[in-house]
Amino acid sequence: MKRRDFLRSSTAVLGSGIFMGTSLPMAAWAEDAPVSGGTLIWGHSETTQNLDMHQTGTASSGRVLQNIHSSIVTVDKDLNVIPGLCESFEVAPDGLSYTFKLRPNVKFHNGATMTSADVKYSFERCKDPATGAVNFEVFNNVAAIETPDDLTVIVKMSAINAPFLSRLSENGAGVIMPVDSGPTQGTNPMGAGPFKFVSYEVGTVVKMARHEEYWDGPAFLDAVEAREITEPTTRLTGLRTGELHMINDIPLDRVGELQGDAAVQVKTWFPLNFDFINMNHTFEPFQNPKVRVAFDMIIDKEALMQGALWGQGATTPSPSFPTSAAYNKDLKQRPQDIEGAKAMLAEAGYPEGSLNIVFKATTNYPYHIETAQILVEWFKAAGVNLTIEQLTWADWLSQCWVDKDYQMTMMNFFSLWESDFLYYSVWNSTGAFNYRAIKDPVIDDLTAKARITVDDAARADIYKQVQQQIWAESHDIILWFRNGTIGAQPAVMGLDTVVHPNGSNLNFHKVWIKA
Amino acid sequence: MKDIVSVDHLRVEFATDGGPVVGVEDVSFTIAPGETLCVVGESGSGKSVTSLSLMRLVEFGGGTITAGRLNFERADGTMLDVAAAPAQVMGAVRGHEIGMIFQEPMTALNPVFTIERQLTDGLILHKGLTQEAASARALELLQSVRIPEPERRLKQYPHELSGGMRQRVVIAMAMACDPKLLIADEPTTALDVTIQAEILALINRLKRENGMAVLFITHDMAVVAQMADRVVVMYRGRIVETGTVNQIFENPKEDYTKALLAAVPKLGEMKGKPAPEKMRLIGDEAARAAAAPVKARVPEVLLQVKNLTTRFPVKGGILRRTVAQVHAVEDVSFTLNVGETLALVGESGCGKSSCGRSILRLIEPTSGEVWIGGRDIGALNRADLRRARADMQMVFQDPFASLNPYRRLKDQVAEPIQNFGLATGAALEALVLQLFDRVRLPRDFMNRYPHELSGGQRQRVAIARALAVNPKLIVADEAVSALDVSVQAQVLNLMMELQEDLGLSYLFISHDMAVVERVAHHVGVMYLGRIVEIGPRSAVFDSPRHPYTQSLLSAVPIADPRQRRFAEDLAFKPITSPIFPLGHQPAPSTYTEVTPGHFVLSL
Amino acid sequence: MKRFKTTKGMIGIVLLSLIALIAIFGPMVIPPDAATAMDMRARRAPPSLTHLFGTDQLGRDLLFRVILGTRTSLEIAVSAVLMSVVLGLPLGLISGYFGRWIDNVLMRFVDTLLAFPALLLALTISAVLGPNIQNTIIAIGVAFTPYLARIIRGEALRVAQMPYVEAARSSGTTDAMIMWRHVLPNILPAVIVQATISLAFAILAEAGLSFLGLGTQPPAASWGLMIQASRDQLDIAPWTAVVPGLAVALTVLGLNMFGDVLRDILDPRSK
Amino acid sequence: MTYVLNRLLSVILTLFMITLVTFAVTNILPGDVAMMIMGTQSNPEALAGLRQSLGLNDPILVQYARWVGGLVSGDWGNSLIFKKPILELLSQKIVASAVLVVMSMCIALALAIPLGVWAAVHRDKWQDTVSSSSALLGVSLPDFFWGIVMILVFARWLGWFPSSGFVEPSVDFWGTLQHAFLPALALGLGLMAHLTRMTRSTMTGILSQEFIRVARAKGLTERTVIWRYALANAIGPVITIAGLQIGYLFGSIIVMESLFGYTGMGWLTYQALLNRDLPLIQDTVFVIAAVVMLTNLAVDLLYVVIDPRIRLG
Repeated sequence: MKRRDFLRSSTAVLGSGIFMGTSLPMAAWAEDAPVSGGTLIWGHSETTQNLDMHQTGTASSGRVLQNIHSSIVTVDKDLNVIPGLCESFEVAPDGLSYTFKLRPNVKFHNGATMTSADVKYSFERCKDPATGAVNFEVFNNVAAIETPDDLTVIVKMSAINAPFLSRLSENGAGVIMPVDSGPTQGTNPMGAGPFKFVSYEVGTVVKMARHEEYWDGPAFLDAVEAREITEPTTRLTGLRTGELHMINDIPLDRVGELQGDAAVQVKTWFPLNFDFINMNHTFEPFQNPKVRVAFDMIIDKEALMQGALWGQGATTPSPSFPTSAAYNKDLKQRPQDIEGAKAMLAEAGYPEGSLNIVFKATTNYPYHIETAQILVEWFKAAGVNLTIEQLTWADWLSQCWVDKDYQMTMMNFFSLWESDFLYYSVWNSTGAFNYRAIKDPVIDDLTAKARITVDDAARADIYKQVQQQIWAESHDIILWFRNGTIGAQPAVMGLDTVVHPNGSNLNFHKVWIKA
Repeated sequence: MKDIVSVDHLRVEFATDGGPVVGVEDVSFTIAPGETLCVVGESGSGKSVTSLSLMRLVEFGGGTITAGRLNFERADGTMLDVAAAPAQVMGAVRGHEIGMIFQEPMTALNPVFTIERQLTDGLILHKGLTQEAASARALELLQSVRIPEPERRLKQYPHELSGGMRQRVVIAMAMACDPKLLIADEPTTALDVTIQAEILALINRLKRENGMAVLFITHDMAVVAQMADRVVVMYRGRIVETGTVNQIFENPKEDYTKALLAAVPKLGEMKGKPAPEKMRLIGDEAARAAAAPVKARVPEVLLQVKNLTTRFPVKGGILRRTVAQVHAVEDVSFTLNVGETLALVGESGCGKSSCGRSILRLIEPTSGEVWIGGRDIGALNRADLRRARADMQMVFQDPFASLNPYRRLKDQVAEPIQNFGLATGAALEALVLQLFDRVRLPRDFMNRYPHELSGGQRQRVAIARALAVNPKLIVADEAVSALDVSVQAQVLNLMMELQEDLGLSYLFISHDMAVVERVAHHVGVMYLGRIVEIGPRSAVFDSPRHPYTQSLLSAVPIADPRQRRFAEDLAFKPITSPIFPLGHQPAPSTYTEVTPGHFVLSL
Repeated sequence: MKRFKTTKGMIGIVLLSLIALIAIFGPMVIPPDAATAMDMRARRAPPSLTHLFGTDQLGRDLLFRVILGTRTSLEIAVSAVLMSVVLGLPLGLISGYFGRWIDNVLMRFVDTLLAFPALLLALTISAVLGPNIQNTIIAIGVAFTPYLARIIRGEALRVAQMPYVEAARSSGTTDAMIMWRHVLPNILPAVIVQATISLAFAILAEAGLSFLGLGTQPPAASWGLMIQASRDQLDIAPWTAVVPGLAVALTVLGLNMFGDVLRDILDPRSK
Repeated sequence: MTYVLNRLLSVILTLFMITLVTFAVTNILPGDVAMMIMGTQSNPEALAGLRQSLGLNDPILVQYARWVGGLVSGDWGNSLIFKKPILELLSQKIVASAVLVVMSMCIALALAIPLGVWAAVHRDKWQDTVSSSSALLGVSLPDFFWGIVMILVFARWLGWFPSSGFVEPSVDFWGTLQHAFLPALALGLGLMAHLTRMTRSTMTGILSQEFIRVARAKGLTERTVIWRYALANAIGPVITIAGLQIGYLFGSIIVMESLFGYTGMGWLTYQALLNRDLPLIQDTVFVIAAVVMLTNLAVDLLYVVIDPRIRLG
């Protein structure tokens, strides 16, 4: 259950993962021609919960179900929305209707051919609150879904919803299920993806077999077995003993060790998510920007990243996706200056030894605990007494996220969010994810202005200003982007195709095993 | 005739926390074939160590034979020095050529194996019999020890048999391979008197029929008198005196033997004496005064028990409802006068202890009245009862268990005084001091803990504790049963002396007829919860009327080798169960007065 | 045999005194902050002259951490066990002494606690009361209570049957006084032996709880927390487990040996 | 028979109390499953919707009544995170745990009995100390430590057993046993200490009894005396104590099953707890409590079979 990332959400612009590197035992593998056959045994780091793609919010389930379902639209490596199960899509000039032309002869796992009725069914099922779909609000503005013919779907909106397409490309909302398959999706998920669902033993294994009639050509692998092994040491052992072909989420402290091991290949990519330190703005000392800036100055981000992530990441002053236009390249993180911080704290009325802060960190992310421990030492040097409270994931969610009952904490989010969604929901005073209770009129104005700014370059500029403001006021302390990791046997091929552009999902369509 | 056993200067040491301790030293004796040698002594005399050495079982108790020879004539006529024999040879001798029976029939059999298995495994091992042949022989053995329904017994487990039957099985086991020597280590000590008589008779018969030699270990001079051909008297690990049974009993040479014999009450020796008499103690200052009879005072009723009935529920069923009742005390009535002793006698399970406890309301009687000094104890509420307890105290059987091991003696003696707020501080201290003097315990014992005292000393503490609140009545429940004879005599004398001085009344509960004859003014014989016969001691002992009293008296061994009673097989009527279904209404006890004051339960 | 027992007891006493000394004076003797100071160039360094017991994943010296952890671990274990004794003693004593329906009611209650997963209890306590040392003590103490209550009940039941209890009752001693003067002293040795065993389990229980975030909060050190932290690095840095593990093992061994001696000391019979 | 019914009644009573306590405790726990499903994507509106669709908004008493009513009528509800009928989940997982628990108990007994007997025979000698010290070592480090050591030694270095996972016994029983072995061994080591201690003290008591002397007096060899006569008597009490450890084992499997990816009741309970899947927590806790108590009952009955004294009493 550790390191659960919640990818579901919302958004739009999807960026391609930047592959940091693959350590390979053999240089020539890429030249081999793919062969068909074999069962890939994957040591999955998390437990698959609900098999219903609409109802599932966790990255863990999505990572598996991604192989069973196909989405109506998806993203390419440059994070452009591209057709998936549709051949083309078109947005009306008024932005109030979307027309999808479906691919002909797309076969579901049950042999049926996909029609517009299936699309209408899937969208409506997701929209219906009774379904309990986690992405239901994607369809909030959908007024009607029309199916003039078998291969045409027209979605009518009651109001403009610019990120609609981007959010459809998220795996939860855009997947197409056969008509009336809803009630059995939870036990027997069915879609038009490259692999058919075979069986699931709760907590043990999900078995999938190749879907021969996959619209994009059958996969190489006969089958994929996703064995659920949540304990990192155990998972690593399984890879080492050869019981597993592949594992995801190598513990960060072990990546270096595995990269030096000729018997396995290690793939890391960047970025998986970003981490930031949160200060509760309702907590009196943190209402003073000087205190927040001083706190930022106490932290040596690079050393912290080396310490907590074992170098498996890169520091950043901005949470925007590193290749996105909105990323403010002029911004630099404050260097560590403990004496300066002390002075600034004293100036703010908090002389040495007068600040006692509780830092709540969740055991769900062990590297958060390590981060906190390193922070304690620096803060001590700066005359701030930091004490750690470890919380289980459930407790963190209820205390920090929902009840805002904390002084200082840290969290991570996916890096791939569309800027509006990211900056509005996280930093706008009315944002849904503003669990720090930040109230900055500058940011409120900027994020509102961006929403009505049509020009992309101008919009990107506004977001750069938002980043500047976050940094200047030190509302949060943005730390770094963290890497994603995969380890595999040398015989596993096509690993560079396995990571979905969203950085979390794994797709085995083009993976093969060398004999 | 060649001796089958000759023990020569045996010395056994035990490794203890404080270094090696000598168990027995310089022990020599012989046993001739067909002879019964009794080794007699009080606790700690080394008699058991001697017998265990002969089997080399002493090693399992941490002992080592450090000197001496233990010659045993084997079946093939060769002499074996048991002290030096290798383990395998001992394995072949044990249970095969030497059989042994132990004291505790209740624990001597393995509770999870059938009787058959325990009887046959020795036969299979030593005689190489097949299972069938061994089973057949086992049946024969059970028949020879006269167990009723022997076929059924074979398939049973030990707990399904009574104590007497178990001891018969143990004897059968010991006899299985026709040993030339039978070692019996206190074989009847834990048994009721009638069963003891049966077992002693059985051993005598088997010895006669098989021509076995018997090494009989006991502390009971009366049993020695009944069983022995020759006697070895042991004291503190050494032999004091050896001789034929008649020599020992009629012409003892050593002082210790004389003292031992003097302390043993002989059944029938009080014939014609009107009042209890103190025990004879050799060489004791107090003993001289002891000759005087303990006279009762002017009759004045202290305790009156009317139709006392105590039943224990037997629970069962889903709702833990009472499904049956143990009729522990059934319609018992008697009176006890001031300054007198009433003895309740009977065998285990007859209800004598329950009767005593019911009177004190340590267990709640079902019905009946108990009047002490004009007060109905049964009608008192909790607080009043607690206050009334000052008048009635109890002395328990086991001096080891009746004192709290974690409290100083003076605190334990002082506790009743504190309970009733009779004295505090210096006055309390002085009172406790007096009590220690009264029971003739050295004053420096006050600060000691119970484990530092011997059994007799502890029982004195228990008596001091009972005396602390000046009670009128003391219920003495087997108060001297666990003590060695000489100590028993001292404690009995103390009790009688206190009675004389303080006018105490005793309800003396005992199974020992000889002791009762000595100390009681009146005797009640209990059987299945009822008093079957009650009256003045002389009347009950000299002319018993009830068949049960008669059989009980006939079973008591007499410490006189000239009055042997157990030559022939004996079979007494087994005691039936006192458990009755719910609602069972037994007939009231009605008595016939045969002579003035002597009542016999109407049959 | 005597000598053997005495030697064993002496070893136990020496071990425990040593551990107690470390617990009391250790934190004063070691340089301040030595146990939390990190050396990022020496992460997971094996034992060497600079770091006698090696370092952990953050380059902290394990010798200093294990010394600092001694006090925390013992504090937690001793307080938790004391708490379970304080709660379990009256429960078990009353249940065993009075028997009948009181016993029935109390033992059903204890059964309920026994069958109830300690983990759920710990999670609830940590979620509702917050993760800190006091609440860890409460969690462990409450979880241990039913076991202790059961053992005490058994002992009380045994002692309540003893003739000296009947003797006390027959001489007018009240139930409360009987329990205090006669039952309690006689069950105390068994309670103490059980408590010494429980101490070992309490030290380990803290390790389990730190997995859930309850227990000692880092960067403070406790043996349990250290063992817990070694979980993911056992194959590459075994010393991170061995060092605190050895500390627990020696304590348990010492307690066990001392337990026997203590029983003798308490028993007037052995004087 | 009445004895059995009696015990059964007290078991039912305790189970009822367990339902009360469990329900109370789980409802005190802050956070709920809706929050866990939504995670950091949750906002008040979405949470409210999900809670409604999960039926979390009913009054507490209604929920309790529905739960207990369901337990009795066989409708055990659905797991909110796995979206499966709980009864189905439980019936699968309980088999896995049963295999594990039985196996670890067997391993623990197989180690503890000889060690305990050895110590009892050589009481207060060096053998006794060796026995108790080695047993103590087992409890000086937590279960998970031994679990990881097992994985490293037997799976990684020796390669004798699979490092993790679980195979349905109905599919491959031998495979189930293989997968259960390492966690069972790790659990067994933890259990062993206590059982060794109890075996030692039970045997010490038995060896001092008269019938042992009688057996020796019959000329039986020491081996027969100890391993047949004495042990036959010790086995009942030792098994009873072992049975009482079932509760402790069900606590330990929570950690051990998660470590080995051996997905039984312990794992399921842990998932339920971490995800605040209240129906699943309540049902698993109830089942574990029931299993623990029924095993204790079964052990008592087994004791009756082993010990003839109780059989007819």
